[in-house]
Amino acid sequence: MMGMSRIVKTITSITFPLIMIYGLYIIAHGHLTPGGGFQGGAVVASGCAMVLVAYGSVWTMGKIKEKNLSILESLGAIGFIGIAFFGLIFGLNYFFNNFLLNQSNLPIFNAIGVGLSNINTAGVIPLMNFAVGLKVIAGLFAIVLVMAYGTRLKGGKAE
Amino acid sequence: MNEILDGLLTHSPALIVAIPLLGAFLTPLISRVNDKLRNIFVIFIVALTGFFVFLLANDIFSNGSIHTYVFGGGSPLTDGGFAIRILFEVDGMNAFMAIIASILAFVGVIYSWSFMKEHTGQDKYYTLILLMIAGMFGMILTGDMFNFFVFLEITSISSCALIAFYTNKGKAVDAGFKYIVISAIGALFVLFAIGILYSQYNALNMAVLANNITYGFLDKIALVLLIAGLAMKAGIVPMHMWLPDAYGRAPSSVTLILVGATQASLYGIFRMVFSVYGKTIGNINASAVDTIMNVNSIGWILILLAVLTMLIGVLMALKQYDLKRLIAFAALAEIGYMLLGLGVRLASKFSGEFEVTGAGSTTTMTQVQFQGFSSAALTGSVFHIMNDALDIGLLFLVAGAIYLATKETNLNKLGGLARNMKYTTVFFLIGLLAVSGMPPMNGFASKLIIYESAYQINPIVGIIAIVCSILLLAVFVKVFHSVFLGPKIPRLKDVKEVPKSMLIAMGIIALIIILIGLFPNFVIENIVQPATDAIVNYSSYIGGVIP
Amino acid sequence: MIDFDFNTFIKTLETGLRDFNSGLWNPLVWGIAIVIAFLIIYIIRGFGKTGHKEQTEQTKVFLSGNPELEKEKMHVGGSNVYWGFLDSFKWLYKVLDKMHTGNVSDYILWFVVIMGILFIVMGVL
Amino acid sequence: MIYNLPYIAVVALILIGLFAVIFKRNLIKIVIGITLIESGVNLFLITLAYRQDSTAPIYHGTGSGLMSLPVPHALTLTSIVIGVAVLALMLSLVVYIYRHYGTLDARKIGREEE
Repeated sequence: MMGMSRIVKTITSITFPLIMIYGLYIIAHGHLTPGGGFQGGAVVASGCAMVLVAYGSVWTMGKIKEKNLSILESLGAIGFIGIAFFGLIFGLNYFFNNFLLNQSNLPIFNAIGVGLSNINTAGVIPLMNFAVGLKVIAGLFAIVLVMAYGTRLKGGKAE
Repeated sequence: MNEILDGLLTHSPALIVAIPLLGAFLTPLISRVNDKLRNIFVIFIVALTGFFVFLLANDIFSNGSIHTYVFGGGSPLTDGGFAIRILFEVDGMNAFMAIIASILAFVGVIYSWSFMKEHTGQDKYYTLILLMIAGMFGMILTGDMFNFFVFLEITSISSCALIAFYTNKGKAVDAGFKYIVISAIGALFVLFAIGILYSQYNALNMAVLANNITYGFLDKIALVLLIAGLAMKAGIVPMHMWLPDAYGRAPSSVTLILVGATQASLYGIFRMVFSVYGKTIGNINASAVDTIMNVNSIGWILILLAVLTMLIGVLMALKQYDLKRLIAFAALAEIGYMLLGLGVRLASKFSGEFEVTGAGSTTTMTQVQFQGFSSAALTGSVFHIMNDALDIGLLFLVAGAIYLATKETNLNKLGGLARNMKYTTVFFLIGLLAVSGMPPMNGFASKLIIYESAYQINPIVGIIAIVCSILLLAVFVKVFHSVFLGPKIPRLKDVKEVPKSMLIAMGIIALIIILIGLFPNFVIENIVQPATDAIVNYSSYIGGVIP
Repeated sequence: MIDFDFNTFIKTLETGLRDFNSGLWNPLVWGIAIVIAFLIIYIIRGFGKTGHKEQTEQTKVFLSGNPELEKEKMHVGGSNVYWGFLDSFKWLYKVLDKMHTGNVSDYILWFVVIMGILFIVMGVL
Repeated sequence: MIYNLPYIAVVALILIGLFAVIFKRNLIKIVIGITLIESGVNLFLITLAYRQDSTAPIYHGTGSGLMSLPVPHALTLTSIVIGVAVLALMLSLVVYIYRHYGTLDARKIGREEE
């Protein structure tokens, strides 16, 4: 897939940061408002997909390798499972235990629901949202990138 | 030391799923370091999972307890009896299935070491294998309907990607596509049924559902959707056509674990029928008279499907000339035996006049009961799940070994391998005897119970079961003759025995087969009978969550 | 731990005592019987005469007077083993082959058919 | 009648999806059929959550009163995520199939003798 015209590329460059911010906002506020890791991640990944369409898969593949994306994806998943394991390890609790809630060691995390603008109000849930968001961004973008790169046109014929 | 063990035991239901999941995501990172390290890591992860499975199973089978693990801690029920949390509920049947799954997973990973040595993309292969194992354990251990669906999908997505692992072969990709279409639709209908149940009882927890279920009109629809969707995933005729494609085209180590995944779907049917709908189907109070007709007709339909599964599986296997496809059809026939036990159990419910000895006086009253032989049928069926997984698994491993040694699975082009591959020949012989129900192998022990109980409900069904077993023997004698016997084919003169890790993997399964075959009663009394009692006893399953 | 009692360990699947009055099955007895059978076969085999002359009529393959083929061509391939069975059940295999179209749409069609049958049997429709 | 409309839509979506899967030859259309079934099931779950005159279940910023049930929303979300994974897998397999056989006709793939 080759890149598109200059108009498209310019508009993409302007809107790409806005989409990023919006997606990250949805990830960060997942526990307070509708949304969360997957939805925000999907928004960010669609922004990345827009860059892919505008600049072409060959250019994008030159900028970011699919291998690095899968490492990021693994890191996101490990973060999620790791937080779940921490719930098991700290304080003899249970798997997936919200161990940051109602405790005194890390006081910034222990309150619940004290306002719409505070994102540290649900224990581990925002952290899990970040992990899921990382995984979804990397995973979805890797899928789109690999598919676009694998089916790119070469001399008018699918390779 | 004991405290640590107790702590691990408490958390083992979650750890059994969580450890392979963590391992799956760590594998791509570790494989950047070293291939050998990654293989050792994967084997270690699976062995650790197996350790937790045996820890849990040992406790359950020796104490007869039910382990309930609530994710996030706390009580599964709110004050109003409203079920909110995801939980794993492990009784005898779950533990039994988990033992089978852990054996298959362990052997499959050991086998992969040499079998996959020359392929690229091994880090993805191991990641998917571990994901598939995690999904399989999740399906087996979960006590939550929606969680069951999620793990069903995890298993089918990862196994589909593994079936299409040989992407340079068109047929493998085709088989993978068929499998994902089948499993997506089957799982969606299961989800639809879960939605119907949720709409009525406001609960996703299996035990809470089982406590509240009334068997109304919508419940019947949900039961049909559950049975049909899971039966398609389990490969029951006539929804079996994906099975030979998928089993035949996948790498052998994957097929071994895929057998476990298929049986997890079969376990799903058992769990739905006997636990979630236990108050209707397992009920033997006088109030259950109205539903006998309905239960019997499901039972007879299942018997019919089972007989068809056996017959078509065996007849098609007789005709195949591709080794793995042939074994896949034989696996299909074996699934029929397990379904037969389930069908016999359901079809044998009846009501009649019984003399009840009360306090000092004997009165005659109408009661609902299961025929005596039906519990034996269920025992045989559950026992056969284990035997089938081992037998068919061993045969697939041998087929993979033959493929690795000769790069050929076509029976017409093979011959005389017994001279060069002695151990493989012995393992195939063991698998052959076991799968066709020859004494003294394990297949005979379970099949004998199924024959006898099926004969009790209808002689024709029992006879067909025996004939199918004989035909299975014929099928594998043909394979043995055309692959291992005969003169050396010139092209295969320099064939070597397969590497050690594959021999070890096959040896483990062969050893278990012989041990079970020699001491079937030990296995039945200590593992199979508790599992059968657990699945029949729906009230104790409910009691695991609702005190 | 699981109770280990040697008697229950040895006592095997005695179906005659279980739920049906039909026979007894003991794998250990069976195994001993197999070993004895092999011993008898081995003894009988020992009676055979060992003295024969190589490269004479005595070691030649006799195929009803037909000339002997090469060793490689004598092997019966997998497709030919049950030729008679397959040929006499041709009508059945025609039906079975028609069923297995290898087409994913037909798989789903069978699923819908089975679902319909189950609906009818359950009395929903 | 008007309250049953979502359920009628659910059944219609599932039936259309099944029709596409069973009677269409093109693999892409089969994939579309599966996603139609999936959206039917998702619509069913979402419909279950709705109570009359209820608002969205957000922790802050809503008045007191009836909220719709959040559990089916979570279920639907999970189901959508799974659906995305299945869709991606199916499409990449379709890409491979097209590369091998040069066709997307379901009746012409996987037929070659090995």
